[in-house]
Amino acid sequence: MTSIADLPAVERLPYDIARIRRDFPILKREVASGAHLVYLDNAATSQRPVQVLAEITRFYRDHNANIHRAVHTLSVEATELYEQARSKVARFIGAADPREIIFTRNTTESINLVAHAWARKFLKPGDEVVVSEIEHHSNIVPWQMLRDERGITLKYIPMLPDGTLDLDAAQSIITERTRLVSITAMSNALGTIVPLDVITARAKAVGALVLVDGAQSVPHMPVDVQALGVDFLAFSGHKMLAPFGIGVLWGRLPLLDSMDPFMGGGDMISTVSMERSTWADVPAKFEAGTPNVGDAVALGAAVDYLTALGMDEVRRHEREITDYALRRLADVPGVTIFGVPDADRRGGVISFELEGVHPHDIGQVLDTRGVAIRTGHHCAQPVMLALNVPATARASFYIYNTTAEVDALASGLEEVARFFGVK
Amino acid sequence: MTSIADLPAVERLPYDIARIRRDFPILKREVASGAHLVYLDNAATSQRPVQVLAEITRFYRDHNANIHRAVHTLSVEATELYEQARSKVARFIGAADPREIIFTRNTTESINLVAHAWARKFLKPGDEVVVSEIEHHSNIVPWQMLRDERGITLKYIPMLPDGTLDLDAAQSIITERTRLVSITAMSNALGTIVPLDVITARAKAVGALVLVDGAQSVPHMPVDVQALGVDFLAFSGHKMLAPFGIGVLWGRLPLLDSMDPFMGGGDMISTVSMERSTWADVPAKFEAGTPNVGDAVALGAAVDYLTALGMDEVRRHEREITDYALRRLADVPGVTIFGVPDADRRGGVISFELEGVHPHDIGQVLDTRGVAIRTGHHCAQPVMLALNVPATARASFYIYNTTAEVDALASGLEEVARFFGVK
Amino acid sequence: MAESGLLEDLYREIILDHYRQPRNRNAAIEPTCSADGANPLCGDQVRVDVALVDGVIEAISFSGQGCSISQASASMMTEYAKGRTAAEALHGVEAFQQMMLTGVAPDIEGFDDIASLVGVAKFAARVKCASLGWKTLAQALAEGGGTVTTDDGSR
Amino acid sequence: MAESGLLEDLYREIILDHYRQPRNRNAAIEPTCSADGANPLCGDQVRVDVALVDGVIEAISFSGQGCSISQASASMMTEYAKGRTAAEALHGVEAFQQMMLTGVAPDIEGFDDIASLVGVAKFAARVKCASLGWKTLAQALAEGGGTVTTDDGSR
Ligand SMILES: Cc1ncc(COP(=O)(O)O)c(C=O)c1O
Ligand SMILES: Cc1ncc(COP(=O)(O)O)c(C=O)c1O
Repeated sequence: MTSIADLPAVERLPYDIARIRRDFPILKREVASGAHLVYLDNAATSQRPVQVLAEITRFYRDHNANIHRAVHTLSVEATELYEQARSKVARFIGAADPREIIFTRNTTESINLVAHAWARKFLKPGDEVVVSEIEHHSNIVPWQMLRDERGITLKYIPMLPDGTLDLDAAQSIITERTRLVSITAMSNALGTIVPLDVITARAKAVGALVLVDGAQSVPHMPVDVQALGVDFLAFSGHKMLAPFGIGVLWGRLPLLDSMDPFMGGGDMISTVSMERSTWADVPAKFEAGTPNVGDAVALGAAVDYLTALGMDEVRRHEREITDYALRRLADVPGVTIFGVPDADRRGGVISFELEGVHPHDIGQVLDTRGVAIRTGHHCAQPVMLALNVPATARASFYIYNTTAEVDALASGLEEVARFFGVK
Repeated sequence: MTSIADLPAVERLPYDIARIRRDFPILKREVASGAHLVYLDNAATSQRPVQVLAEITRFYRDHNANIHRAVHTLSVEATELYEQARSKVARFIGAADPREIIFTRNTTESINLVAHAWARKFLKPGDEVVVSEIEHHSNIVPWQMLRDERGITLKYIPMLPDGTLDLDAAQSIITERTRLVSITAMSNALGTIVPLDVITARAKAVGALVLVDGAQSVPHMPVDVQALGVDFLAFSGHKMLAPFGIGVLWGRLPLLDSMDPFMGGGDMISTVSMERSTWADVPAKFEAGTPNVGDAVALGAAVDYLTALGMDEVRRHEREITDYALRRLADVPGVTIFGVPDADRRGGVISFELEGVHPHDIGQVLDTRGVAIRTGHHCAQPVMLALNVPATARASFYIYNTTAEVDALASGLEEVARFFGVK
Repeated sequence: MAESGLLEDLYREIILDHYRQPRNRNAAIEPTCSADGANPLCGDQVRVDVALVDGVIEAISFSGQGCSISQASASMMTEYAKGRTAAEALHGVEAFQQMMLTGVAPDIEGFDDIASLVGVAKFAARVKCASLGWKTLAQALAEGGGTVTTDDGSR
Repeated sequence: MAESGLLEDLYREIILDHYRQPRNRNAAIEPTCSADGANPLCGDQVRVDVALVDGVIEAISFSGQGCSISQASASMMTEYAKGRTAAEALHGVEAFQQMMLTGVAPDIEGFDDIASLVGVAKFAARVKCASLGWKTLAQALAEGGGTVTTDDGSR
């Protein structure tokens, strides 16, 4: 295992948006109408830079082999690359030890892993798990399934009308019976940044663990698990320049050690006999079967790319774009923006409606102008229910987006209004 | 969803080994010693042809987006490519309906999915699951975990000294209490091809379901699920020219419909409220969270590649290589080959020992000659126990291997014997 | 503008007309059978009420919310169905689905407005929207009514 | 041959000599402490028995099976440990691990044969084999003995 200290340092690059955009050839694409792509669906998935794509090809063309301590050259190289990627991810989120990084498919699997390997082992009927009303379905459904199977109680911190959490209510909802608070760092539907410090302080005061759904925070802002003082962090590679199919669960080492495995199979065992098996140490214990070596290595490259930009700069850039977009969209007649109107308290995600036009139609018309946004419930139906809308339109930004693209969105919305005869 | 009938036909190509090898640039690699790579670790993972690598890059560079019915162009394209890959896989294994194809990470996850979503729902204490002594750990450990959690009984069809299954014993081990027979189509440790027809006939006679671990059969021989008459089939993309990180569970549609979900999260739901959720239809019900779209699309390309060669030709080629290797290695003094000495009854996998030399040392010396084999227990410790060896050396073949490479292995083994002073 | 052609292909004027002024929407009728339809990922919802007398659709009403395509298509569906026998109406449902599949407007009586939806066939994601009202009608006419969804789980 | 250099770097003659004629293997001693070590993925197994008298390793024996590197290294370990104090022996374990990490042979007394294992450091997969006997010795000397494994779960 490559130690974090042995990793090569990543050289910091200036935040040059023109250079960044050149790394993403898909941004030069045209859609059917001939319009240029304006990709504003980054909360769903990011685009991938050539550096990451080159890493995938390089891995398969030069080093591809299964890992697991084989003796031949390719396998030794593949193993080294895989473990180096683990260390890069550990460094990226400030983990103390690379063994705290479990490679999964995505955020969803990371959360399900905790629901199975930790919660099903340690929780008893009557124990409480607390989530919030603004969670992604991935941080609701696994706990509902656990509730229905094991009789735990599932509670929600409510959302206020402005899309933030009711922190006063949180104080009384998190009780001595709470064993886990599983909470998003940033809402993918509204962009709300959750004050993790407040939630974590209360959780720690009652002795509960904290799982952070970092699907929208790790790609977009500096995250340091030790500074956060939480216990688990889940996130997805595909939202942070890496390929689909690779995600991460970070957990504190003693905690991971105390857990049972999730899936059984090759590589997660120490010994197997027909009668019984014993488990490997973490992280292998949680990585049953052949892992996604290629995409893990590519995640390492993605993390290097972001590190070179600097996550503080990534956040600064997105805050600027968001601030601009909040003001620009508010000027479009008929547009209502959901959530806090303050770029300091939200990430680069803007959900909105246009009076008299269904989100699906907004998205369709924008698409003919090359502007890619998402419409629907964004896997956050409780938020839609609370806002009393069937769906919203959502624009979301990343490192390569520009204010010119925000303008394209805004003028597109003006065209939508005209087209549908909105007065 | 692309229907199977709408897929473009794949043109059959002649089996031209020189052309095939050109598609795998890694085969031209050298190892540290300067020797050319002779890749004989295909049972662990295959190499990937340029066609598959190009498909990955093309997907990310031209069509990358998250799927799930979004309205913008990229997402529509990505969704189509993903569903087309599902249909290609369905056609490849003779499935009746693309909805019967669930994308997973690998064989291991596919089997765990059945152990959770089917077995934990339908099996009661005292019900029996039958596996065999020659299974990969991936088809043992999930059932041991189920046994320890739910009190089912786990039984093994024993292995005979020649590495085949004791089919007489199977008749009495599979009983009226047997609910599932989970069996490999081909042993990755010994190459034994299991007579699935015999096992399936007995299972059906007692009303048990049959799960086939096809990790070593689907890549290497024609497989038709309807002709087999089984209920589930699990396999991994990475052993059949596709990237890591994508696997398949095939199941009969009514059976999949009857099952509970495995993991909870986005995209596997129909509706979510804070109180309760309802599930999407298959296959979405079993694909929680953002799927590995890129690698699924690449699996489609891999399946096209194999289809163009023809799986009958793939099997013919491997049978020839295996037949040659069985005879060639038997001539090397000190070599003992495990398993049936008959290429008609085994796949392209040869486990052996060299008297007086530990497998690890065999692998090491061969590696300096560029010959990549695997040494160890091959995730089949019960087989090692039955053979009474701590480990074996294993050479395994695929579409690009040649008899010249078998010669390189054989002369490498002669060098090993000389080096360690084996008389 | 380059994109206008494409857009107007999808959103023909007659469609926007049905969207802005839906026919038979929330009509006061005395239904003999009904069904609900939903397109969960889009949020489209449609309810269809039918007054079936001696096998003839004497009156029909739809209600619900959703995108222009789903609402306009439901509106057109009610105009088509009204006054026809159940068998004729089901034949229309069939013809509509066929049009979505093939992208070719059928040359049948009563499909003049409806044929304007042919452009939807080019937009995979919208076919479900357009089909919702029609599928719900078929469900209402089928024994027992009930709920349909155009979400076939295939993403 | 091109590859010979590399191979002989790993398998120095002295290593093969210890492999073929292991020292202190299955020696008949009366142990005061013992430990078992295993390298599960390789199948290597080593047992170390130590007769510790007044802090000095009076006698030592190893048994087990495994690859040439693991067995030769265990053999050399016993030669090194015999006659030394427990503290000195643990110092040797430390020095050995350091050699595996850095790929540099330490210039300390008693390491002449052992230094031949320095080439192993270049072969990540073999470091665990070479370390097994040494880790097992340390475990035997630690209070209680027990079982060690060189499989740290990191693949
Ligand atoms: C027969 C068999 N079953 C299961 C597996 C597990 O496959 P994976 O590691 O891709 O999950 C393998 C791969 O080694 C295998 O050979
Ligand atoms: C906040 C949040 N949590 C969880 C997820 C689920 O991520 P994935 O689909 O990669 O598992 C997402 C992605 O949409 C998200 O935005």
